[in-house]
Amino acid sequence: MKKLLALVLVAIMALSLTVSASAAAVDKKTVVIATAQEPTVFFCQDQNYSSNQAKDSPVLFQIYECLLWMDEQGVCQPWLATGYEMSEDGLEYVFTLRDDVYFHNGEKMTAQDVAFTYKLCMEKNLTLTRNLLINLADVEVLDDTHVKFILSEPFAGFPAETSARVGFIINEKYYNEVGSEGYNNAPVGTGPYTFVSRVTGQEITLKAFDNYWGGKAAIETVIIRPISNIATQFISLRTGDLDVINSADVASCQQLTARDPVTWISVPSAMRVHITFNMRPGLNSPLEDENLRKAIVSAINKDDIIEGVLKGEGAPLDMSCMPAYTGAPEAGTYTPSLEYNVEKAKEYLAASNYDGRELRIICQAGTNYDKAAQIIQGQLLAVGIKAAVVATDSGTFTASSTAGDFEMGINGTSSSLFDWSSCNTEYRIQAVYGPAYPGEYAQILDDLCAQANVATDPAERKAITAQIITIVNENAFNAPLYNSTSTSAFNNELEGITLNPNNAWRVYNWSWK
Amino acid sequence: MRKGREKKMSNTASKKISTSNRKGQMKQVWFRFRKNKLAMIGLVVITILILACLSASLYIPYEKVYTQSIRDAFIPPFSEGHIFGTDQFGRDLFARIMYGGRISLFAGLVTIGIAFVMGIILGGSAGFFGGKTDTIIMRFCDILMSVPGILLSMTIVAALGQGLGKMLIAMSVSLIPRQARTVRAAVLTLRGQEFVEAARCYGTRNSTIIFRHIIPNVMGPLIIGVMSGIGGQILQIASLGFLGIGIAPPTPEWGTIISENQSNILFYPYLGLVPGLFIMVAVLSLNFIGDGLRDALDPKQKN
Amino acid sequence: MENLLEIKDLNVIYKTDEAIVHALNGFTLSVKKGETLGLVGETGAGKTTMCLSTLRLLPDQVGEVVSGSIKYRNIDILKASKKEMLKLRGAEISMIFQDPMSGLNPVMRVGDQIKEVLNLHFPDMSPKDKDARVDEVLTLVGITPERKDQFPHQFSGGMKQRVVIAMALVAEPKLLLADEPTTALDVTIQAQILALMRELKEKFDSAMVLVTHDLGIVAEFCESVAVAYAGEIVESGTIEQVFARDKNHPYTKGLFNCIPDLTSTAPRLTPIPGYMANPRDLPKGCKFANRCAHCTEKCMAAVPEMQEVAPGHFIKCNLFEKGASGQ
Amino acid sequence: MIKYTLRRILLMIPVIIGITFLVHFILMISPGDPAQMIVGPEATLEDIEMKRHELGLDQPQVVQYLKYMWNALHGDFGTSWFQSFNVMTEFSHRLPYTLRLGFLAIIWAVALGIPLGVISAVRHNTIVDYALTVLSLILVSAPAFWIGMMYQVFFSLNLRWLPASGASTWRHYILPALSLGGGVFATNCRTTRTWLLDTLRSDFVRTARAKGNKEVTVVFKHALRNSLLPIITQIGVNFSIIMGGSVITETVYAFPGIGSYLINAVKAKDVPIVMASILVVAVIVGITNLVVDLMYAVVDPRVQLGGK
Repeated sequence: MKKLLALVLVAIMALSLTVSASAAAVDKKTVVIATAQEPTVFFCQDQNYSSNQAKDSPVLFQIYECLLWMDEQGVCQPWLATGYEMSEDGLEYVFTLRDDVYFHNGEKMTAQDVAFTYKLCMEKNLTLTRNLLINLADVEVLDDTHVKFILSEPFAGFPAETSARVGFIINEKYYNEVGSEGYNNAPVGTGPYTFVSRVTGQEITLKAFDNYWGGKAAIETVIIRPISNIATQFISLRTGDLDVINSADVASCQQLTARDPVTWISVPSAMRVHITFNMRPGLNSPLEDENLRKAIVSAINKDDIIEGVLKGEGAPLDMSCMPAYTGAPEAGTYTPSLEYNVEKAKEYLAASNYDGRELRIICQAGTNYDKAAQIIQGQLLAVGIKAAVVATDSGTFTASSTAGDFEMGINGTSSSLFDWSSCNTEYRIQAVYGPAYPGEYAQILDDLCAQANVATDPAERKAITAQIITIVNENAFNAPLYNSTSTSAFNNELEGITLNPNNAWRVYNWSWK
Repeated sequence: MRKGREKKMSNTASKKISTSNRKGQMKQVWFRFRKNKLAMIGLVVITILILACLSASLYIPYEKVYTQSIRDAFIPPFSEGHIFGTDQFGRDLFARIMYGGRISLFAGLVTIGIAFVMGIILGGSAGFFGGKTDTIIMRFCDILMSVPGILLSMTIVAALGQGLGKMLIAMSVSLIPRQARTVRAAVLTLRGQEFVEAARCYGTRNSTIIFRHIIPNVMGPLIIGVMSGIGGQILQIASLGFLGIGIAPPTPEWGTIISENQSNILFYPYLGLVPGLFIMVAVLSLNFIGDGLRDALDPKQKN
Repeated sequence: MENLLEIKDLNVIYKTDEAIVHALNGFTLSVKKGETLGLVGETGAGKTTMCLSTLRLLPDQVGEVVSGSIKYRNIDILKASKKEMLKLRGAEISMIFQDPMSGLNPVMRVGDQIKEVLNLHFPDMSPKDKDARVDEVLTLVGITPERKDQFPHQFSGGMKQRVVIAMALVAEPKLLLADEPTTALDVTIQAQILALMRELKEKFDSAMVLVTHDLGIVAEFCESVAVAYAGEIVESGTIEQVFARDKNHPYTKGLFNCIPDLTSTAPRLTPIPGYMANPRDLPKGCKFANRCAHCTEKCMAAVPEMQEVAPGHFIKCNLFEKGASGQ
Repeated sequence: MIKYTLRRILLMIPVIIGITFLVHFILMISPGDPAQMIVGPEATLEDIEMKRHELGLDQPQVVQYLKYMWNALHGDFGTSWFQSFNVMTEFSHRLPYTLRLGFLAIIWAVALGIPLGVISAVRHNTIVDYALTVLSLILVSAPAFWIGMMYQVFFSLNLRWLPASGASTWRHYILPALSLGGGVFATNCRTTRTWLLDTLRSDFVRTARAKGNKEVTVVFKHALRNSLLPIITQIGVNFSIIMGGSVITETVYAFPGIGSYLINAVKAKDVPIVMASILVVAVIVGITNLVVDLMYAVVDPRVQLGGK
């Protein structure tokens, strides 16, 4: 009897295996997008729901909209606002809004909603306000279609702030009904897609918003699925279970063959990767020795790192800032960081008092920085500098970088504003652990950064930033590496897929061939 | 005449029998073990593997494990200079697997060693002394066994941070209760037997009873447990490596090699196949040996 | 009275990893209908192997019948089909094993184990009759029927052996092979069990082969006796002929010397010197040669012929050759 | 029976308290300050302090533990530190997936493992036996994630039979269940073979044959029935192996169970999630062990419950 049962079961298993499933027929109405981490937070105005740019933007940019939209080149284009004027003293900006915009719950968007959004953020999300709403003092409603932003000090990069995730316009009436948690669980925005449901760990479903002001979206349903395993992502893409992979792994993209129904694009992102040296006074870290730093910088072959980590898709940087950032110094107005030169590196090393001990390179395990650290370890070994890669989880990485128990740290910093302001934070005297640069340079850099923030005339701002970069590069205070890319792999039946430097994309522009 | 001959013959026979018996007993086990073809294959393969890994520094210079040349990344196996090809940073896969083997096998042995020793101490004392000590130790083992081993070691590694030493502790923690349980069960059955009562009668101290009488008899099931245990440990290190909390890169270890190249395995299957095969072959031969030993040491199994 | 069971010149070997063991070497034996035959011999003489071969239950891949024949009534056991054997076992021939402790299935109720025999061999019997039959046979062996729903571990050794006997006899077999049924029991229980078996034998008029190494039991319960040594029968005949002790095979004589005799004044029993022949490499001639006081060249050379010293009394020893003096 | 079950459940409570305290202790003594991690690098000292207070991290470890367990008793597993949603709602979504996958894996592993174990025991030392031995040892020796990947590449990429990830239709369950149940199938097969071989040699099996039973009845009704005890223990142990294995299989197949959820939480040291998962897993494993013990009495009359 038991043997009979076993045979029957084997037959069923075999039968179910042979059920041939042709690649899921391309359903013209839906697009399935895979992301490495599951988007879980959809309300940026409240500190408790501290949304993270990379993780949550796939959903945020479909259901919400800002006053301005940052295009591929990092230039802000009109979105919910048709335009803006800046006062002479640079302290006031008046935005004119569209008047045909409706929220998902049917309410009409007015200037009152815009003012409420920013005021709520300044009140409830201090961290994001400090980083993304620099110098913003107050917001005034002039009339239904005009709103005035008042700054405490002039800040050239302000317009870009309205395109960041802080600037997603929320509906005041709905917020007063449901509060932060309610808004997060069932968000209401003005975007082309409405939030339908989130099945934890499995998929998030968005539906096209019928009376979207720009006309109903071409693709009816958007499904976002979290798949952390890179191999699984690409298998599902090639079998047709997936249509798009958000921030796809470059190495795998390059292996895709013509036979696969898949293509991929890669756009320079706002992310710049560099090595920070630990020179904090009082920790007598070996990197206080300038020659050792110079030896390290000139021992690093950026092209090899880009080839190893991004398969050649990134661009080397000779300063710890992106040339395309607003306010970044023009080429030639600053001294670039030291070139890759093994002999020079050995000379600097000989001149330094390096005692041969192992320098710790900390980075986050399993990321591209982990790969870069391993390549750099090899390159430093070739010159005679011994280094050990300490790859840890994100928590320990933050803890050790704050506590200062590291010699070198590799990390990438991005800028949602695509503006010099994000580079500023590196050279300011940190609130948490005080000055990061030796001697009087800490104060000089701090002052220069303060000036850069307030300078309204772009040319004047570029001159200040050029000065900062020259000081940093001449003293080799850090080792700029490369500008990373944001990539996306997708079914070649899809068209209209574009990425902006912050890897934000809008399904609204996509359509099936 | 006959009586005399008979007595002499009987006591020489008995002496001959006893000595040959102990040697015979080991020879008997080896004889039955040798008969099991699979177990022999396992023994041969694992010895070759261990020797190859340990002597790796003789035929592969240590730097080859770390030297990178980004240009020749992903060279297919059996190309000149690289028997198993190269990984994503152009490092020679053969060197990494040979040196990696040291850590995988070494870690497997060490964790089993710790668990073996702790198992004997905890299990032995729990089984032998009984009463309060028994309940305390056993309840402690219940607690450790109430959650699957890998969850426990995963939490410990993630909490204490990565590092070979910490990982060895984390992995042996989930193994100690199992070994302690086996030892305790064996000790309980033996404690009741006459030869232990007899030993106690002529005043042997408890510790000698445990170590000279009970432990040798417990060796059988323990050794079987150890053999298959090592296999399990190698798998666990590899799994922790796959989950990203194993041995920190760039140190080579079989499991981490697979998880490092996880995204490339799709297009360069050899990066997943070769280390996977090494893990499987090592664990397979250990299981064969464990199987063979179980049949050899447990006479009842004779067909 | 024709023979119920005829075993002629049976050779059986066990193929173990180390070597080949010759369990039966030219084993000849016959049992008449309703006869109680005692089969005597040391351990390893092949008694159990004989029983297993008769039921064709030798362990597969290990036990093998090399030559010889076993005939039960008109069925040739060695050539019978599987189906025929299934009908035979338990109904025509049934067996009682030595160790009552492990003879019963520990997880099945005692009643069910007995009823299983009925289910197998009397499918058309109604369940009610079957239960009645089980109760009847249980009372017969001295167990109250209420206990039939209990499990083996709730019975003592003696009681378990009674259950095994009930199981063997419930289908009223024609031939009962009892392999040392009372060895594992103490003497008082032994007598009850044997008395019970004799009573049941008469009741069902079944033949019985009682395998034992206790000559006392044979003398008291059996009609005829066969003495086995190293896989063959060295002497067989009626109780009176063999126990008269005037003509016996040297081995039988040695066995008799081992029994304490109330009348004799000898201070010590005289054991048979030496050891049983090693079944792995048996001597060419008479297997008892190395222990026999009257051993001659002839004995060593070839296996002696079976001699009929009296009608029905056979002895396989050269001493009793026609014209030989017999000691 | 009921008295015994109640006693066992009461016995489970100290075990669960023990394991949760152990895990909480380990997580708390680990380096790195959770509050700092949550608030992120740009935060100021007051932000960190405010967060520490909010999460109650400034209280001693034991007090935090007791508070956590007290809330857990009332069904409030707290909110996840990094993803700020209620752990309980997350678990109620994810747990069914893990249990379904676990049961599916165990069912096919048992349904195939035991019969094949019987076959390899009955046909002892033949090619069938060797083949099954080698197959089951390979399944036990190969790392689960490696096998999972191989299935993915072979079944979904090359043959396009089955989807490689997700859990929306029943076909999504096949590959994860196959790779999760592989090791368990092998151990079932091995245990059944070893114990059945043992029972086939015992006397009552010979008695069963002597009664005239057909070989099939002898093997299944008598021999197998008697070796059910160790086989059931093995199934009980299997369940905790499956819970462990689900962490890996769910990561490979992006399966939305508590396994993949737990590994991310452990890496990010999201204490509420890790504590909740350990608690849930400990309860499940505890219950399965209890069920296995209760089945002992059903299977083997010699086992008296309470005499444990």
